[in-house]
Amino acid sequence: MIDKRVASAAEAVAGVKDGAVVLVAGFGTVGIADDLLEALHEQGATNLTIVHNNAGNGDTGLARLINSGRVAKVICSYPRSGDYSAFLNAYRAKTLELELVPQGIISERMHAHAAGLGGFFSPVTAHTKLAEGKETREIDGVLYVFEKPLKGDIALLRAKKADRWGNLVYDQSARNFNPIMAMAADLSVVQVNEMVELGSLDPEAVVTPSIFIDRVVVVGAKA
Amino acid sequence: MIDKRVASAAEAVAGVKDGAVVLVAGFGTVGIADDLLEALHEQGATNLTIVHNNAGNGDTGLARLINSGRVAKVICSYPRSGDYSAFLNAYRAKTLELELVPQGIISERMHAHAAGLGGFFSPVTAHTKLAEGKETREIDGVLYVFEKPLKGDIALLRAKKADRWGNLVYDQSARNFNPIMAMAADLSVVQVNEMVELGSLDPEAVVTPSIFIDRVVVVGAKA
Amino acid sequence: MTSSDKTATYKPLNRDQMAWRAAQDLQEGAYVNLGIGMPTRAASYVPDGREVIFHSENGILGLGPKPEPGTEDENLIDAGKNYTTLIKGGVFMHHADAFLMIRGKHLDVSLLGAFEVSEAGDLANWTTEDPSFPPGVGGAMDLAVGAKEIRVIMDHTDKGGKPRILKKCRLPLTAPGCVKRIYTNLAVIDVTEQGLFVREMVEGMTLEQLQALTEPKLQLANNWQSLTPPAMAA
Amino acid sequence: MTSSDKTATYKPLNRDQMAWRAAQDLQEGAYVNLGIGMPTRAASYVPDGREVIFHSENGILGLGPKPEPGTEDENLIDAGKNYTTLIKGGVFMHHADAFLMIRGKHLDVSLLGAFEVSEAGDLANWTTEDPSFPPGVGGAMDLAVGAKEIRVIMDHTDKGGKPRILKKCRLPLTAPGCVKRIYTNLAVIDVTEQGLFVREMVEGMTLEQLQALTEPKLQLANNWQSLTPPAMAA
Repeated sequence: MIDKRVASAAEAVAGVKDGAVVLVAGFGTVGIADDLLEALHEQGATNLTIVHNNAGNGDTGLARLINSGRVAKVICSYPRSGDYSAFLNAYRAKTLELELVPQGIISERMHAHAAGLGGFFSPVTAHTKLAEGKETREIDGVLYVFEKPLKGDIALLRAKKADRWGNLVYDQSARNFNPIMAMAADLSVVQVNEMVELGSLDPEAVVTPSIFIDRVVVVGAKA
Repeated sequence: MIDKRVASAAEAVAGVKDGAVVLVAGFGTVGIADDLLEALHEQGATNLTIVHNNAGNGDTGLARLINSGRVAKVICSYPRSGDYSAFLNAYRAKTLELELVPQGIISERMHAHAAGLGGFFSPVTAHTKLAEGKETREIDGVLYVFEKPLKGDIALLRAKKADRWGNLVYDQSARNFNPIMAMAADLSVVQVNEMVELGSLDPEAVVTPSIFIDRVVVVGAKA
Repeated sequence: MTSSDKTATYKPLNRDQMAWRAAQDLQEGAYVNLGIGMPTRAASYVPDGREVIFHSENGILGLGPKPEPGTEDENLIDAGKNYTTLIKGGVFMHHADAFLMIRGKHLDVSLLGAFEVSEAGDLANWTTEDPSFPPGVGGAMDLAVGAKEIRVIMDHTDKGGKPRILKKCRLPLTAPGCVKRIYTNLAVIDVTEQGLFVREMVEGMTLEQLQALTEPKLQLANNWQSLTPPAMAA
Repeated sequence: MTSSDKTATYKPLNRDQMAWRAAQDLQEGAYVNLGIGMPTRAASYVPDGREVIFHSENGILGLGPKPEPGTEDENLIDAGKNYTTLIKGGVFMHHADAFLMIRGKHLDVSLLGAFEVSEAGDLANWTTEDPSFPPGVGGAMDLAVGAKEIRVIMDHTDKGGKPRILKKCRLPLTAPGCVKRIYTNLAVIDVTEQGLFVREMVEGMTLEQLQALTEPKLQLANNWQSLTPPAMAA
């Protein structure tokens, strides 16, 4: 019987290697797998590349990983959100590299990897500083910038409900990057509030089909 | 008050011009907007390019348009499905052009247009006859083929339910190409079995958000 | 008073009045993304009876007003990371689909804040190049290329009174040639291939006065009007 | 009897036995796409107690068995356009997402029919180049490049007894170098960088006999076995 449940957040993040690319879903403080991030801190992998919309908040989760010197690079669209002092200190100390990518391009690059594509031409960033050094091409009179697919070694996800196969549904705007990151990592692990019986999720309304999910851990609702 | 309902299938397809690119959703005989296709036949536009997975069946819908000499070109993955004699006759008489595109590439090319991209590199068709004359590129040791976005002037869609804004849900495998074609046309029109009150569709389970839909006509359930 | 009276006096709009003015141009049935900050205020001033559907880059189509105190839902926030609500007919989608809507010209209007706009419609709104802070772009570049029409709402001048409508932008571009209409605290200006046309100016202002606060040449539209929003607390 | 006995007699598998053999290799928890035709039959022969999740290119993950007569649902068909069912845990998705699963290496196995396979694992299964009919490719090329492992199920020879496992394919390719395992009515053969290895042959067959029906050189795997499916009506 397929059962992707694991007993703890520690088990969910087991095996992450030094140098791994970690996709961290969430927007602001919503839809972030806080418990998996804490477990990753305990797990000890270092020299990580983090893909996330922002760059950590306060001294928990991603910010804690940065403060502990475990993050070599952040790929994000907007580091300056909330209390981003952890990032700012490391950025100023030059112990951390920033790759700034527009928000829609981060998600489309992950979508491209998920879909098995080799890259795509996007109109975003054309004629701007962020396109410097990138291949461009004029197509039907519009300038496009070549964007490469982006993949993770692991994705840290948060959903509302899962079944034992790993089918997922989300809670309102906590969906955000979760479904895209779920598709774009070699290993996709999710913390959920609730496990439900196989067959109890509406087959027309599952947002992340089980094929994308490897491990599920129940951690209860956000306080 | 936004109300995308129109009174008839004729009104739904009004304005299609000669030479239009028409996206026709459906797979086999499932999820096809039969009434809109018949209305398009009545409407009279000719020299059409049809994008569809197959190439018509029997002498209704797309097959009828072909038999009436209204189709100049078919972009499809698999013309040989069901009773495709309408297509076969026109193909042999060379009155109709065929662009054969793998099934997943048809849908991804429409997705690329929907997402505002200029094109993408796909591993499908590399080293085959279908890549002849196309740009190729080796990326990380794999050969990819450049594929252009594909857009429609109009998309003919079929869904289960709509609200007055045009939010849509589908019925099982009748979903197929409908959500993708809805996003990829300048004008997206849908025939539905049922109109429901605004707010009665689950916001977590709407498959096609209203932004993609222009006209809705109720034609009742398939016999 | 005529438009060439150099001594006329006028009163700039406050931020709510600017948002009000931008909101008047949002049509029934329009799908609209409002940028973070002042653009977000426009949602409150859509004329009664008009259905306008607001999009949020974090995966919401059908954004509603702020929740009543005590009814906030921690999983329902807008692009500015403030609590929000969903109106009837609203739906949720994932980030790639939210940006497909932006990038693929599905939105009718994107109303953005700006640091600078050029007479060619170039937009600069993502970085001031402050070397002591990391840059952030967020969804600004996606929004600037994606919607069917890009409009900007901003103060006419910087805090020192210097023009922010320029011959060429000095700050790094968000996107070139994208802005079609500019709402400022002094005027409504259209960016056209024939140059900048003043559609509206605040009561009592002259074209000369407005020109003095604007770097590129302004032309007065034939059918220009007075910009007269209702009184509003700033 | 040894593998070099030239006079041995053997009995080829029938189509259900071939499907049975392919099904034995589908592991618990595997996500599998079955091509139209013979591959589809494999779904019926997954060993009891093993959960294998079948994918259909028209937007189904969790395809079930054929419906009982009278319970068919007109909106629930498989890639072969036959009525089907959904098992518990199954879900629907649109075509682009169904092919994202295919193209993006999310499926564990794609089990395909074939006209020809080369010793390099080249696959030809989309066109016989019959000039009197239009070509059709369907999802064949997407499936041939997409899954983590591509396996083929086909008769060992054509109706005239000529090999279909060839040094080079004669028909146009679906994809080069993609096939890893071939199930025929005579043998199970692995495609490796060191050449073709026979893992199993039907009872009574010799390598010489199999080689005579196969164009490229075959090698017998050290741990080769007899291919002995249960008796099944053809």
